[in-house]
Amino acid sequence: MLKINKINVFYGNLQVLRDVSLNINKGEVVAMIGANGAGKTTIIKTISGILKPSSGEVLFEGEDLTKLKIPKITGKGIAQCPEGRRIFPQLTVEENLLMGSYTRNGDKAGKTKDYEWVNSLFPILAERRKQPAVTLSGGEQQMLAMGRALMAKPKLMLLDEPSMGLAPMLVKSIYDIVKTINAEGISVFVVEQNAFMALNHSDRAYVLESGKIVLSGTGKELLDNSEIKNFYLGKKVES
Amino acid sequence: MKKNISLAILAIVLLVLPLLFQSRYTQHILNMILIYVMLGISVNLIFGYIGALTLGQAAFFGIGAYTAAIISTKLGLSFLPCVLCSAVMGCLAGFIIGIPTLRLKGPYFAIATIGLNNIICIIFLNWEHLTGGAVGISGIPYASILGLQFDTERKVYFLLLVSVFLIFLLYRNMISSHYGKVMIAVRDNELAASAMGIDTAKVKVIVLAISTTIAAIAGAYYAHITNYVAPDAFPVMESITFLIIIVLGGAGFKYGPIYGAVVVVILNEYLQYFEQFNMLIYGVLIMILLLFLPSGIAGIVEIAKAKYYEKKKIYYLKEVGIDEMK
Amino acid sequence: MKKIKIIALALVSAALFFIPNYSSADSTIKIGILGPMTGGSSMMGQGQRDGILLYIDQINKAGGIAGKKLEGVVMDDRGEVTMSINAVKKLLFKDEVIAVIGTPNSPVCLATMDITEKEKTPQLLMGASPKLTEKPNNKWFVRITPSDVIMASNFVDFIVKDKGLKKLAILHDSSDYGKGGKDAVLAKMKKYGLEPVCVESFNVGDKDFAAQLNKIKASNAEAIVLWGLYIEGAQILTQAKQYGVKLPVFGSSGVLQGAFLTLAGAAAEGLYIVTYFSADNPDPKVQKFIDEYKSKFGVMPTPTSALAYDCAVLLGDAIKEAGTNKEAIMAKLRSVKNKTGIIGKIECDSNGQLGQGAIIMQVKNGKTVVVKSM
Amino acid sequence: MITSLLSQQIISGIAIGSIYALIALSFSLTVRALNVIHFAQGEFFMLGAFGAISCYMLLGLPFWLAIIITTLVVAALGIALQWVFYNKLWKSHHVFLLMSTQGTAIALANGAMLIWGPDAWRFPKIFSENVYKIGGLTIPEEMLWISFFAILIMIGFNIFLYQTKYGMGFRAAAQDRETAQLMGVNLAVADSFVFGSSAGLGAIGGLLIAPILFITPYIGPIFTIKGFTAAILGGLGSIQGAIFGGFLLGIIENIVTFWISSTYKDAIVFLILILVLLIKPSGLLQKKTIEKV
Repeated sequence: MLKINKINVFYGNLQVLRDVSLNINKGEVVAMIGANGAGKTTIIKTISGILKPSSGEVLFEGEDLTKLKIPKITGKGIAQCPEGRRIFPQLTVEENLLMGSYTRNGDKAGKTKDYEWVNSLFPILAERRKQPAVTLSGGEQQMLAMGRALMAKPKLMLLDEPSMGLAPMLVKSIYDIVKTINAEGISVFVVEQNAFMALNHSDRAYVLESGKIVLSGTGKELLDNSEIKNFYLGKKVES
Repeated sequence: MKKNISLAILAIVLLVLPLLFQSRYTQHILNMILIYVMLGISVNLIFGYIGALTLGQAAFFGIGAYTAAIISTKLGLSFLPCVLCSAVMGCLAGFIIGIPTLRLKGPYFAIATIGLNNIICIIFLNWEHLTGGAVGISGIPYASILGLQFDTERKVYFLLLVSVFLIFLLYRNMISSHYGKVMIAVRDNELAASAMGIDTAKVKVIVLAISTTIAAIAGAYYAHITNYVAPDAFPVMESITFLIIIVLGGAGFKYGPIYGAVVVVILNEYLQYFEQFNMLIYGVLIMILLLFLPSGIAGIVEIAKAKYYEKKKIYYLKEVGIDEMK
Repeated sequence: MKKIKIIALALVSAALFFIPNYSSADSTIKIGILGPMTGGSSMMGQGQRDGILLYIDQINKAGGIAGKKLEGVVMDDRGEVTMSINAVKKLLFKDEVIAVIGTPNSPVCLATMDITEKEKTPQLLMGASPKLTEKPNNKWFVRITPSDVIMASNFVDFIVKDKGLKKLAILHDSSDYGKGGKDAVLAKMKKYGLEPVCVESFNVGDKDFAAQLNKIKASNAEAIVLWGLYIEGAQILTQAKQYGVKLPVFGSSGVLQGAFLTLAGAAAEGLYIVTYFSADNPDPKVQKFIDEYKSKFGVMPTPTSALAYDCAVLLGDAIKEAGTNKEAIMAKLRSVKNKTGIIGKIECDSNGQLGQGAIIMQVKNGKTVVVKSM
Repeated sequence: MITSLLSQQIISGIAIGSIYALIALSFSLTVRALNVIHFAQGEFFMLGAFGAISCYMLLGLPFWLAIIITTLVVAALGIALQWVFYNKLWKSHHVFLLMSTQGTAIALANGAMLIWGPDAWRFPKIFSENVYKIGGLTIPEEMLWISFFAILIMIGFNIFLYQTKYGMGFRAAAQDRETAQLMGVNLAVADSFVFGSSAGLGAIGGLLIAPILFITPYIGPIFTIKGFTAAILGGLGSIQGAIFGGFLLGIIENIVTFWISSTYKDAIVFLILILVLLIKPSGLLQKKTIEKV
């Protein structure tokens, strides 16, 4: 469904991604783990078109995304839940959700249906419908960001650090929701520092180090990998 | 060492410059450039190195000019005490105004300084028995030190040159010292700077006071060179001109004020060709220059320098990084 | 790094060498025209320039002065003090003009008159502030504009003696012009033993005068003396009508400028103006000037054009008689006696004041008629 | 007596305040969406008035057509400036944009001087010159019309911004450009909308006041400064705040002139402005919003 072919990405003169290739199949949950600064967010930004690779291609259902403008890419069915949530603070919760369906012209019935569905996934959002989003707590904001992405009726959802800054309990419920979303047939690409959570909940995973993919395999395989245990899981396994 | 040699060469070139230009008009233009260099330095300190966007520097320029004018015409004090009084007034004004207003962020500080500049101009205009009202104060004597009168353009040039040189040295040492790094830290990330234990409010106020002192000194020179001060020499438009100088020259670069003052003063002289078209051309030129000088002339010089040494490192891109001030 | 600095310096020096030079043949006599060609007072500056150019054109068509053509060098001071100092130095040092005419802004006059004095070049000032002629040591200027003192004293005479109005409210703008006028009016009123019932000011560029008008309305004044410029003047009259202030208004010369009569429309009806130039003055000399000006520039001359034209005539006459010696020209200008220009009586007094005339006019049916001529 | 004088000052203040409100409104648009103080706002105002003069007086078009043409032309000018000059400066420090708008202001004012001459123009009255007298108070009818239009425009903008999808998208873009883009908001269109509508709105303001005030090419800066003073008093970036601030500024000016000093009127207004900035930078009308760190 999504196939990334040997992309190289630069920030100015600094190369952030080197020959990164990966693919995500329909209905999969794919994780990417890596340390801070490894270039995880850069991959997300390259897929969504904010950054353009200097070489390589990003194919989504056979179409090269690198030549498209950002709003077009969103329209293709790729929704993003950016790092740090990036909700619109002064918009109400409801408006934030509606922002997600911005590119869906017409299809009023579908939008209403999705809105109901998102509200049933996150009942708290329905409760706070008329509040400005800035008044929400961190976990609620994460839910809002995910709900907003779902409103785009995506085929692929990009999740950037969903567990950042959240209590372990909340992280777990967030990943439960990822599972629910995936069960609806939506592919999920999740980028995480919290390797244990991500690997546990994904079908396959990649490990990124200094802009290069160093390992890949199924979630289970990687969880058992000794290097991964040492570098990424460390204490988290014990806890 | 190398720096000092180039500085010495610069000093020698500047010293012989008036001998090359016999025209007194050109000498006058050189003097105007030097005054604007002083003002550029003062704006560069507060805007280029602290990041506080000031649109009221002309107020301090005016305070300095009026102080010198009043003291020399009413009390009959000579030039140097006048400059000293102006500097003290400028410094005081900087402190009084800086302490409350520097808390304001971004455009809010800019707006407060616009308001301030207008208030000061209204005071100049209406405190008649002190400032002479709308017609200002005329008959300010020429600067004189130890009986030497600076009454021709060339003499004034040397007086200004020495003063600008001293101010420039002070400014150079300040920004290349540890304190300069502190200033840049405050500019680039105030939160991080205060986390590092820097009293950012104090740094900002002190730099503003230094900057207003320099502006006030420039004002004292202005009063003694033009022999006349009036409220309409110090409007907000003049503050904007200072900012244009520093933005075109390169904000946050050591030599920015020099490049900017040269370009803006000479540009305005060339434009005299065009009679009533000159301001239209001036406006359009500013817009175009800003497009092509994204980090000012100094930025281009830095990039050229980097290329010259074939050291195209990120280091330079960072230094050219007024973009990063955002 | 050194290399780049040297290149930069070389460029700067080159730029300095090529600073515009208005060189021309020696067979011309250059006259500096210093005035605001741009900015808020550009209407005055452009009128000034055209008035002088009209005279230069006429003289050159008649063969010039002693075989030499006159040439006007226009310099834009933008109405700013700092710019005007650059501009006048350029006129003196670069163009080496024989005399400078300008400018209508009093602060700019004050900023430049010391410089022309030092360079021993005659300057014909056009500002109205009494401050200009309070410089007894400066012998290198004359001022053409009848000063506010002349205007105000004639006006107050007219108001108090002819009209019998004693309770006056003064409304003036906060510029040098308005304040100079206010002081002159106050001084003259004192001679009659009068105090104004109300003194109010406004800023050039203000759009709303409701508060000042309401205050005047509440002050039991019998008449308003208005010292300001035409845009504000027209607005004040319009708003006075709206707020029902029905007092007679006595306006200064600055009020009757540009498109004033069109701007104020019916609100200007009955207004008295003290001035030195009016397009409706039946004097054939004035009408001839207006015709020539209109045929050359296609617009009506402004009072500033008339002043500038008179300046140019006086200067031309002085050059005709004294040649190109600046000192002799200055002596001629300072000894002008008994002349009549477009602006009425011209005679130099000991302070360098040239224009002495004043006319009081009234707006009737959208036109001005001369009521009294001094 | 005192109360009737006071109420007369307030009414006169509202009258001039309605004009300030219109400019403050166009100011607020650029500030709220792009965080840019647009120094040429007053010049758009001036161009609107001159456009009306050209279309209506010189070309003889009907007034409604003059309004449409002028508004569209000035809005197009605003968008053109954005595309040619401002878009590229977007990535640099905001001072570049600020200085660029200042260059625009200088160029527009002097360009207008070259086209329409330095003299003032008067536009024929389109509103009635009636003056209502209610209980000793004087209320000019034309000011009622301007207040009416200012409020109408405010309501129109509010409906657009808060009731339509595109309005929501533009508000989102004002808060987080990158994320709004991810949601599918076309930033180029959003920016053009802001620049175009703020210029066009300025032009409408100019058209409306052309019959009341006299227009010169150099009228812009005064309106710019009054406009942003009003915008800040009400809360920079808020649409209702702009209207409120405009009326408030008019009232403050009149009361200060009447009871304190006409000489120091502007100084006192600026002092109030600075105090508002220091004490309540979000403006007198706005609730304090939590700042995003």
